Amino acid sequence: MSQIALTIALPFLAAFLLPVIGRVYEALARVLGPLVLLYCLWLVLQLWGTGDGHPVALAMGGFRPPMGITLYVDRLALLFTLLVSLMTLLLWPWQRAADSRECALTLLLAGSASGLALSGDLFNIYVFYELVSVASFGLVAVHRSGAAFVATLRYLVISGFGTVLALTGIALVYSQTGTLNLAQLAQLAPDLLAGPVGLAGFLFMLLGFGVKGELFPVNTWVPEVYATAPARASALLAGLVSKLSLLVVLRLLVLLYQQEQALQLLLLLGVLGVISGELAAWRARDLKRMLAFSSIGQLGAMFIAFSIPGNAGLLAGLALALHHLLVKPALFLLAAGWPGAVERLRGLARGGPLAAGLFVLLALSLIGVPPLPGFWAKMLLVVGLAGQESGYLLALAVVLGAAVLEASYLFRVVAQLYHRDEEAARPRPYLLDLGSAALAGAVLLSAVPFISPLGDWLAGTAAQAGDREGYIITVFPAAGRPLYSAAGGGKPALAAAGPLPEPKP
Amino acid sequence: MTALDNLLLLALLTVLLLLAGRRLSSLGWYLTILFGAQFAGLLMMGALGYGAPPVPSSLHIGVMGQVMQWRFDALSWLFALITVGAGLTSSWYLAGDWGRHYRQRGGNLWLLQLALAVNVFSMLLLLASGDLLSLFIGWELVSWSAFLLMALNGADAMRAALRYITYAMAGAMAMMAGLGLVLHTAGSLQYADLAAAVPTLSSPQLWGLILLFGMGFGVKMGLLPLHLWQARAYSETPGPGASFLGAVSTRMGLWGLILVLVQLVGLVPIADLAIPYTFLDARELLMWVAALTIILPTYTALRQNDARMLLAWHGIGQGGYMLLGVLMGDAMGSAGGLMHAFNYATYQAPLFMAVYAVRYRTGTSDLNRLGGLVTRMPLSFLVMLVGIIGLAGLPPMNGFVSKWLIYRGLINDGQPLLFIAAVVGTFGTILSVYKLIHNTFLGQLRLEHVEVREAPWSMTVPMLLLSAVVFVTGYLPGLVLDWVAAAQQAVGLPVLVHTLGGVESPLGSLDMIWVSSLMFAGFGIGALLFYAGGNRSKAVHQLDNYAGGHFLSADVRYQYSDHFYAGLMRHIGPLYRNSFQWLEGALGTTVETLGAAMRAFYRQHHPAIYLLAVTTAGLIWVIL
Amino acid sequence: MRNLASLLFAGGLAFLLMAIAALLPFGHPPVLAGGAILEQAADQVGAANIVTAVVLGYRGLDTLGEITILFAAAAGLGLVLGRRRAGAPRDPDAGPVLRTGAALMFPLLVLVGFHIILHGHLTPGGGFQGGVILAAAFFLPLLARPGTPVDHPGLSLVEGTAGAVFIVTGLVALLTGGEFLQPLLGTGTLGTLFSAGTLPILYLALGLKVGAELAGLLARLADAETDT
Amino acid sequence: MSIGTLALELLLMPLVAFVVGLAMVLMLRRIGARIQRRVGPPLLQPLYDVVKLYGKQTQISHGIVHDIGIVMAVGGYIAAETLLPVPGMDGIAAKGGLITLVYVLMVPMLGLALGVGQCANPNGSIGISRALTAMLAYDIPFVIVVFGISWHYGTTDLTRIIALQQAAGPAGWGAAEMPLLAIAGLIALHASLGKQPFEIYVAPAEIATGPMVEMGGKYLGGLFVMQCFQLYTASVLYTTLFLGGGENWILFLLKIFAVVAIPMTLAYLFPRYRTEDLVRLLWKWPVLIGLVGLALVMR
Amino acid sequence: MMPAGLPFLFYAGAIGLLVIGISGIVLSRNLFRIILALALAEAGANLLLVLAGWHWGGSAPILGQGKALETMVDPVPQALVLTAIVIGVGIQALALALAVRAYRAYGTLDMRRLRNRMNRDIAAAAGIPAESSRDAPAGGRPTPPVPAAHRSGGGRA
Repeated sequence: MSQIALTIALPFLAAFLLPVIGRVYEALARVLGPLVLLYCLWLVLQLWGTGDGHPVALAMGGFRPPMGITLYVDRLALLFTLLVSLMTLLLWPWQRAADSRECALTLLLAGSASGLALSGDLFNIYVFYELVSVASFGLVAVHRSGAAFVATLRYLVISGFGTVLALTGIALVYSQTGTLNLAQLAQLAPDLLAGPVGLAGFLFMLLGFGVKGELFPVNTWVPEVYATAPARASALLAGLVSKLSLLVVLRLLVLLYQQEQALQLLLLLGVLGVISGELAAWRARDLKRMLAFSSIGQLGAMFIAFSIPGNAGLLAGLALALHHLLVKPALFLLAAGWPGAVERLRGLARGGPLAAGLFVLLALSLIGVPPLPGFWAKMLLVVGLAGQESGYLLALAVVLGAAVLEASYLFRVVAQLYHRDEEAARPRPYLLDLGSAALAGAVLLSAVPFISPLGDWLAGTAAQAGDREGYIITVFPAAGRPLYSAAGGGKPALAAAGPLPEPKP
Repeated sequence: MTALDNLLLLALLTVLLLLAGRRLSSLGWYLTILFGAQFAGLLMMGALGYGAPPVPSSLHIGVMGQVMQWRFDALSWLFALITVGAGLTSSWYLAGDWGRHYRQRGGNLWLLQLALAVNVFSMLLLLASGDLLSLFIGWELVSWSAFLLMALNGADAMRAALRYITYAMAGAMAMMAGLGLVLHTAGSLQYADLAAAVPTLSSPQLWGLILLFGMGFGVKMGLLPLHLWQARAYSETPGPGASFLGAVSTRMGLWGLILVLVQLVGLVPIADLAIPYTFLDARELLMWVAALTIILPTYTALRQNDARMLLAWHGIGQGGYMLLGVLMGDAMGSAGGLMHAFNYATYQAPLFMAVYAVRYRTGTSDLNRLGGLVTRMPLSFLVMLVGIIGLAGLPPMNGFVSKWLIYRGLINDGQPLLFIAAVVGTFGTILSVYKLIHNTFLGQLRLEHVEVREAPWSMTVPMLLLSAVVFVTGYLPGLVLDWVAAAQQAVGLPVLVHTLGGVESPLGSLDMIWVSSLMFAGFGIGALLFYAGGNRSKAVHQLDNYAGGHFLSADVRYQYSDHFYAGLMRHIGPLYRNSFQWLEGALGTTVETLGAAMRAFYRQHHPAIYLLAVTTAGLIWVIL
Repeated sequence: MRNLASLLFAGGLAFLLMAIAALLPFGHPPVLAGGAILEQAADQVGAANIVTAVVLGYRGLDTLGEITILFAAAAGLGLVLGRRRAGAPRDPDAGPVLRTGAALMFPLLVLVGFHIILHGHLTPGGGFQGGVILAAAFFLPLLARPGTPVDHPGLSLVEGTAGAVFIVTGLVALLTGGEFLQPLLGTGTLGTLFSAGTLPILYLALGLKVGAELAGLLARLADAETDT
Repeated sequence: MSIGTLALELLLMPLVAFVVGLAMVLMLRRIGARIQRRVGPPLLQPLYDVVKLYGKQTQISHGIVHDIGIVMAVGGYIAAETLLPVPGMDGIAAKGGLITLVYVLMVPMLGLALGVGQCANPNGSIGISRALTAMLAYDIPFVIVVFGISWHYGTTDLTRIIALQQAAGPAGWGAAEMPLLAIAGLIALHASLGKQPFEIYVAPAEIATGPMVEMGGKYLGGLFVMQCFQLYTASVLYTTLFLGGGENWILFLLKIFAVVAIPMTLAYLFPRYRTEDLVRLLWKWPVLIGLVGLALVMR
Repeated sequence: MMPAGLPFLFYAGAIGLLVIGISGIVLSRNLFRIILALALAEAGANLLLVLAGWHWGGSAPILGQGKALETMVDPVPQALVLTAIVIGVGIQALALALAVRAYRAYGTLDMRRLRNRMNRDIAAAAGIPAESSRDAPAGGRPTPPVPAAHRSGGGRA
């Protein structure tokens, strides 16, 4: 199981060596990235097969948990590592494979995303998160147009702001607890992090780590970046990276902040995200920004889901996230070959029937039309929300209203695509993007008959991810016993957090 | 394999055949035959008579901790009969010349046929649903396949369909919230569990249930504030599609309302929900909604100048009768409501077909551009005549019987205002259907229509067939009332005691056999009187008119069609305020404005200030 | 108006942060992980400078991430700035004082840089600090003679290999049955140069990489500055 | 009841209606003449008129629908008469009832509309549009009355309504128990006859714009017969609903003639209403009175 | 023994830096200043992180100099800050590069102008007619004559 670290290390190694190899064997450099990702994919699949489904904690560098960095491998983390390899492979920038820097950045994104999925250490999460940021800055600016630079800059400033906030939050948490290990933090949280300090830390970390997750209000970069970035980069960001940000928030919530105020905060921001995103999307006049705004709305729904206490919310959020992860990239890829403005999509279905059909399929699933998977995800959310108190009911109304708006604007696009009265526009040829999108569509369709087992499996995953005790016991296997910090030489850590030796002036 | 499995498989097979057989030359006839087979299958299932247990499907799917299952009871069967019948006649209608013509004008006939088959399949699936989850899935399938049918016909149709889909989504989402509510309160989505949980519901929960499901199904039905999409969407659907949708699609909403409000929740708990500060309870509120749904769309129809729009608006209005009848909850009223659903389908479909036959021959359905076609298209005229008599609810057609039951129910129930509303709706219907038939078939034949011929047999036969059904079930309403009674029994309503000719009751009986027979006897005597004197008249040209003080000459054709009810309109014209249009527009504008505001938020040249504000506000909240 | 609101918010933020800070156990830090590390670092890692032990040992993965970020920044910078146009004008060389000074300082800076890198596990300092000095050493001539072409391929070779060495060292540990990034070669004698196992090697790789990376960044930015 | 007697009744009832209707037409003409200080027509004039009209040669132009319209107009009334119980003869009244009767009475209207519509004369169509508008106007107060009656007697069966009234004696007549509804019903029924002052749609004085514009010969004869039936039907219906029906033929005839004659005498005094005025009038007073009456009934 | 206000002062320094940086980000319109303000705010956050491990009378965590383990400060925040600083450097370098390119593309560092130009470019790329702005002539009216002094995109860069 410790080989899972390879999914971080190997892409990094490949990225480092890519410029060097590129000078010697150009052909090798072109395929190195995909090969490495393929290997990672194979590795994860193999680990999946050999693992018994129980979570495993890995001590990086061989140092025991509270001191060293822990990687926590449960089903969810493994799933995300798998998805990282898979998605980066699918969204590999083939057209621009000649540019070793872009390939290197994509590899770095893959490695750091895996790290983000696996990490069990607060600061380590921060580091990988920043790495994802920096790699994505480069990737979204590759078109080298003025608009792309400005959009990336706006993204960078927001992201930098978020970095500062996250760092402040981590500083607060560390000042309060003296540890960064999530499991240990989980043990200490009920005592130390329930107060204003802890909550302030949560607020800062949420805003900081929410930037990639398109959390309101740290999402103002989204529309311009997706409008100017290459489709594959947009797809990666909207599809994959945003979900990793969600994963971080999920871990924080489950392990550190299972309290009402934190959940309410998340609920509020999620609702605002849904409202603002969907309304803005309704007004959007070009397809890419429409997709970007709708992505904000959908991620808002996931934050709402996570704000539901208990495993029902986790399950709903995960289902929504996985569905979005499949659908949104495909939509961005489809949009890549089309002209931007919605009015100019007129009659495209005749030139590219497959693309138009795929768009309809994906849109239907996104809206939540049964029996497509999107429906079941939305259903889980509705079921989760309906069982809650008044604020959640409001959120339910918002989510459902948003679906109406979604249907309205997505099908405005469909109406343009199938417009028959004038001469048809033709899409650019873009077989590769279309193929990837078609693959997503096929996966979506083939998931329909297996919804029931998929749902059960996902419920198990969510239950595992939501199992705080399990996390602690996995990292500190002294089953059920209070944690012994090495510092105290057998003294309980909880006590160590109490009165300390009188400081000497 | 139960009978239901066979039926659903057959419907699925129809869809698959269409998918596969795009290149088949006479696909339309195959489709018709397959619909015929479905119809036959349905009739064989007809053992679902009074008191028979539901026919289950052997298909069960467990998902998300819920078991989805399918079954047919007598109510489903009745609606399925309407569905498949409408599908059968519609596909027959398009199988021959109409389809060829449609394809020549650039329409995608295959897609239309596919859409029909998909619609029928999804409706059967919906009607067969055995729990709320399969109900919702079926419902969404029906909604979206209807969208497919509506969106086929070019840009206007697409615009109307988009409007539809926005409404339909709103309804579906309301229903989804309803599902959440049910799952939360009853713990399961099974019908039985919901029915069992109803007595334990608090009154806000019950209100929520009624309003959410009412809105969900009401959208499809075109219940009042949610009706705006319907007329335009239906009238833009290609011919047979329009007759199919007009006949049955809207009725799925009625079926859903019957299922949830009557069968599962029950009318008694609904009637116990008083609205504070009024005399009304929830049931009466719904009844008033139904009554308004009768009146306003009917009188909107009166103003339409396109035959398709006129019929489509009537479709909305007639739905109000059905709901009104069912909500009465007594034997007569509910039987009337259920029977009206059947009757309505039998005359609305041929009416649309007749209009499309006229369109097929003349190229227009604008009521100001037609006239005098009775001499050219007598069969279509006959069909329309039978249809409008049915639609107006006059004897001897079947529409009268169901309306009579509804009126009777309202009198028994002691609802004078609702009764008046219902009758006022009928008068509006009479006025507007006369305008329809007058402007289309009566009056002066336009110069450009002199060469028009009767529609081809492939179109007239299904029309005539349906007209015959209208007449026969009007003459022998007991045939339909048998099915209706079984459906009443299936949903737990009091069962109407009926005879072959109608109803026998001390409250007032109706025997259509006698009434119709005597009417025809009367006509016979009238004809005898009329023709007995021998024919001492000579035929002159139609335009050889008596002119009075006005100048009327044969070379200037002059058909009185526009602003047909000028005197009435001078009186009620100011009442047409388009309030609902305004409401819809206002809602749209609000969303636009909010959307613009949100765009502005995302277009900030420097968004960090919001971040700062949120951070500070969040900290305040955290500390306090 | 906007500025006023911003200032008000900022003031509020400062006040609230102070309020939060007042709740922190200042001066009595709950050293949970840190305490454990202080006690066991000498045995487990063998580096006298415990911060180095943390940077390269306990939190090696962070450090890997960190140099990768620098690498990513450099790659992103390269992508953004693009290649320099051939024949773009360059600034003229600086005066003789600066040129001579740069030539004098260069070996000194390199020496100091390597010293700081190699003694990172013993005394304050380390790969980052030394790497920055190395970068300064290479940047100085560039300031003096802007016309000198920068050897970007060479820099990227150093970058790549140094990064690869760091990872491969970690992978060797993984392949020999340990965990990723586990220190090898024993701890040695505390306080001597050849102690703390692979730590000095890692620090050397780190220093070279940081140096090359920063030098490359600066050179590229300097290039961009003149290329108008 | 044997089939034979029933068949006889069904034959006799329209016949009686026709004869009485003719007499009513005569009476109306006489009243009109008296008010206008004329002598008025002789006794058999209406019959002469019918025979004359049927015997005339006419131009026939407008196809079979034109004919069918007249047939439907006359035939509908013939059928309606069998639904109206008269002393000694119930016909099929028990199988139809009040609501059915009201709707059967719309069939002649529809037939007339079809026949006139087909004649391709726009003036005729204008007349029909006015006639249908008028129908909408007078039928709204009338259905209020219908509801009140049905609610009060708990049935729509006319024979039972008559039986209930006769059992209670004159004090139990509908007019005594529901005076407001009786007034409203009288106005509505009167308006339905298309006589002064509601004759705008018939427009007898300026025949150029009205349903009759293309009617001559036996078409007009048919309409004349229809008018006889119409007068008879309205008066009998009103008598049945409010005046206890006919205890015997003498009283019955007295009542129905009174129902036509008294309001007609008053109505001759009023000028003619335009269509929209007619609508306004009928939607205001009779509806108001009817609703108040209804409220009293349902109290 | 500890002056009561002293920790307050420490924190005031860190938080002050942080808030000054954030205010700078919010208030400036010039891109370069925003990037500098970002660096400042990061410094504040780093200082806050370092303060987390500090205690009275602490010494540097370097063994072999005869200091007791108990007096040594927590080494972890120091390592963290080292990492955070390097991360900040990387981000700033990238930001500067982007700013250079943006300036070269649009000739300004003013955030508002940059935003406007970017939106116009995005709209043009998508094929949407430029959305109405204060700068564009309304409707089809001819543009009023603009004095030469104002025409050349003037104002501050």
